Amino acid sequence: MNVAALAKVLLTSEQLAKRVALELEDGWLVNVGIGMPTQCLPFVPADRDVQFHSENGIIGMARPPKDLKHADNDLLSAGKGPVTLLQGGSFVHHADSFAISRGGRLDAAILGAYQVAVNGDLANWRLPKARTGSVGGAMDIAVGAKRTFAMMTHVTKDGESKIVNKVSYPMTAQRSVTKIFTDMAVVAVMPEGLVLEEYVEGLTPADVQAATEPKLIIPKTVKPIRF
Amino acid sequence: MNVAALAKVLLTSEQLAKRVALELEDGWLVNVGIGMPTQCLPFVPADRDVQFHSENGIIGMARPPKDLKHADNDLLSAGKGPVTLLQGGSFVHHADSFAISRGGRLDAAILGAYQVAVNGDLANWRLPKARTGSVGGAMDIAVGAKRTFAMMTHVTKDGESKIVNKVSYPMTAQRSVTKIFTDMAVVAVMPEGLVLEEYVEGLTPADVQAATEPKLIIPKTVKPIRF
Amino acid sequence: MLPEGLTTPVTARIKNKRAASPAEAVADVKDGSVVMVGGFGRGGVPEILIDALCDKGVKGLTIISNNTGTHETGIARFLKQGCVKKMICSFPFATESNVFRDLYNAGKVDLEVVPQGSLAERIRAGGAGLGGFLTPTGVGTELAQGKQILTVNGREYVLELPLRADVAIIRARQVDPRGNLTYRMAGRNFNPVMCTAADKVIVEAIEEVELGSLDPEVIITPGLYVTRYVVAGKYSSRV
Amino acid sequence: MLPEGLTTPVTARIKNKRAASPAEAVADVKDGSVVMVGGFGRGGVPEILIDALCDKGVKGLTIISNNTGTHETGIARFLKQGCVKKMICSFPFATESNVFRDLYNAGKVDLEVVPQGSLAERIRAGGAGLGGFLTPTGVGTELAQGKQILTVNGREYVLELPLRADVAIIRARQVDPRGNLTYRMAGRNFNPVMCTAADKVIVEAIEEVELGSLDPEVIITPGLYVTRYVVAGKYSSRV
Repeated sequence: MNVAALAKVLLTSEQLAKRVALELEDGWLVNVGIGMPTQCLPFVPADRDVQFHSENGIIGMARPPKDLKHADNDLLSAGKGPVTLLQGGSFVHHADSFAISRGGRLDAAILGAYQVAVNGDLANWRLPKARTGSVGGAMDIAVGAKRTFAMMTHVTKDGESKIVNKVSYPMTAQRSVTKIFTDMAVVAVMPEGLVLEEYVEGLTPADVQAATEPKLIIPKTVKPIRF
Repeated sequence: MNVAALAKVLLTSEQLAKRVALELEDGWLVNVGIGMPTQCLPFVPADRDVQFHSENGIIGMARPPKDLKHADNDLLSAGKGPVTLLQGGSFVHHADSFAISRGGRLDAAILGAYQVAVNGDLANWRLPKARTGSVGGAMDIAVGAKRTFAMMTHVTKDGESKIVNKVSYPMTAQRSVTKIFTDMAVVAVMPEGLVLEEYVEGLTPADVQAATEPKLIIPKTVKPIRF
Repeated sequence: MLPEGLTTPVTARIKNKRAASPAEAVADVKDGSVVMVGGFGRGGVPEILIDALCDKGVKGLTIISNNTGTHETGIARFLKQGCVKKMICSFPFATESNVFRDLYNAGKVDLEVVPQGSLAERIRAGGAGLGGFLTPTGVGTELAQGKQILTVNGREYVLELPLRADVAIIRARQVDPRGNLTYRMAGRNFNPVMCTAADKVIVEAIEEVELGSLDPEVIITPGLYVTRYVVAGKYSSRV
Repeated sequence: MLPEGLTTPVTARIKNKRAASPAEAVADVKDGSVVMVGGFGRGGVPEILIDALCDKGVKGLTIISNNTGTHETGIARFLKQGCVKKMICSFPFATESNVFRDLYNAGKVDLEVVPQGSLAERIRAGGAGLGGFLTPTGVGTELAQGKQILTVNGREYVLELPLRADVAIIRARQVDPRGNLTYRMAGRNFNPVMCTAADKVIVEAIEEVELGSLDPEVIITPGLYVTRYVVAGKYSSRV
């Protein structure tokens, strides 16, 4: 498939956000990382009670203020955008905020990624050529959440698979990713290997495999992505 | 001096509490241990602003309620007696309460003692013959306070010195006591040794030395205890 | 309360954490559980939940709590009913802890004594997902025996390990439907840290309030830690 | 507020912690100090005290703070004025951190990157008198290089050491004459833990209230940690 044709079938970042949001279950507490993950908030189905945790001590982070004149520097997301507080939410200081994530209280964390390996290793905090990077809360959150969802494009701009046999980018957290959501597929990280659960319409499971470095397990239950 | 004559000159526990209270300086935060130390509270001179910390998370612990019908199970001292809160006081949970003591924020702690050694070693938490004991917060407080004041009778019921060359009772905290207040004397624990600062009227410095196992340094400035 | 325009209302139905009775609240606590019990002396003790657990007749508990009960109340009730295999606490032998003293002297209950600050911090470490911490408390004492000693910047520290529990029973002042909690004066004590360190957190609160009626700034324990609660006012006036 | 009969009035004169001006508040901060600066992004940043320190012209600071400033404000002001020798932070290169990026690329400032949770916990450990703690964060990453790895119950942990500072500058909401503090929404962030871990704690509060007017249950930072304060309302409306 040529690049132009491929671009037409891949999920937009909004579609990807919708798909990830569908994965969040009623009653969950979820941390959303900076960037793409934040886009998931508005797409949680209205009948599900999902609370968002922001590393800067917000429990019950919600959508931006409807009137932006109410935006407040003391109520920003981790990505520094204005947000509101869900009724019944609360605030904690930074040490208590990270006690929540390291302590295993996050049902899920949604994080951007540069690379995810077959064993769940996550690389998302700095580019290999940079001298250093901005780690933020990624390491603490990936290591502590019950489920870590990686949310990313399937391949790099150069067409290289971001799902890899072994991460070559600097490590964020070992064996932490449980599911990978890309513009091409949903892939579960299982003890037996990577299981292709869903693929974008317009592609075949074989197309997804062709864009993916490690061998995928393709079960009979594999299906098109819905959102 | 015979026992009856001695009993007449020794400080009562109230007099001892008065003397220790005089040692507390304006602006200090002070932890008081269970038992005798609690008696110091009412004797702080009225013109000094001294705040008391209680290990159970009270900052600004004050005298018992004037009307005991207001006594409340949720406002008790470490020794479980009813207290009040000084205006401007606050409450913290137990981990934060001990962060205050270990973190060096207590200007002084007043603790009961079985034995204090020349080097400031403190034994106050269990008797040697007991299988175990009630340590409470003594170890954390003695190790963290800027100054640890031991408050005790000078000798045991059997007449043995509680100020010793080396503690034989189970250790509470090494090199922690900075000053010893007894019914007979005030003794500073200094790098050069134990310095007799004050002695009770009716005794001589030599009498105090006779009741004390280690050699005391007796400076020219030694004086009778006032309170 | 928050400034105008900064609150988003809840639209989804939220899970009901309120149990119908203390008996229902503790129904799934198993024999042999490790149970953290809030309170210090008589302050902030979850008496109603203790009673409910006793009535249920649970056995073989390991109890983590600062004290061992006051005469016949509090943890002494557990002890008297023979529910307890082991106590982990800082102050087992208060004058009023006669029930524990008798059982211990008769060899009928095990005991681990932990310095109070290390007890609180071990519970916090358990809740915070830490593998342990280095404390100056206890160095050179028998309570450091068998524990690793590490030297950092020339000072010796005891490596203390985290404590976690299967269940924590907690006494709070206010609770809202999320399980957000406030406490009452020194009744706060171990309760907030224990909420963070147990798989299941069961709360008795003096008062239940509506969602959104607690100022977000004054919530001490966020509801995410709370599994279920009962309202104590209905069952007892003990405060 | 407390129930009837449980408050004792203050009779002694209490020390005045209020500084006459931001300049006076920071007058004794020395060149070469380690300075913790509260705030996360633009929230809860002590802008007035940062400005006062810049105006004083202090040099050679080591700054501990989560970020490196927003365009020309916050810590970027320190950086631009050449006050900073080294940054210890978790997120140095936000889009809006252009001032830091340029200085770092020019080799004019040192940098230690610490995972955000470990940064907060190292500050807490510094305040709590601990010698360090074991965290699973960073195991197998370059941010654990040079740090001791300990295995506890079969799991690997990084030994992280405490952080302390000579001075912390803090942004609060309310302050009373004791220095008791409340915070404003997510402006809380690092401020309360930093209050515990510095020898000198200098606060700018939006509002000053009378002694006894803060409910003891809602005070987040007890005044014992606070050295002195200024009232921000008088100097700026930035919130």
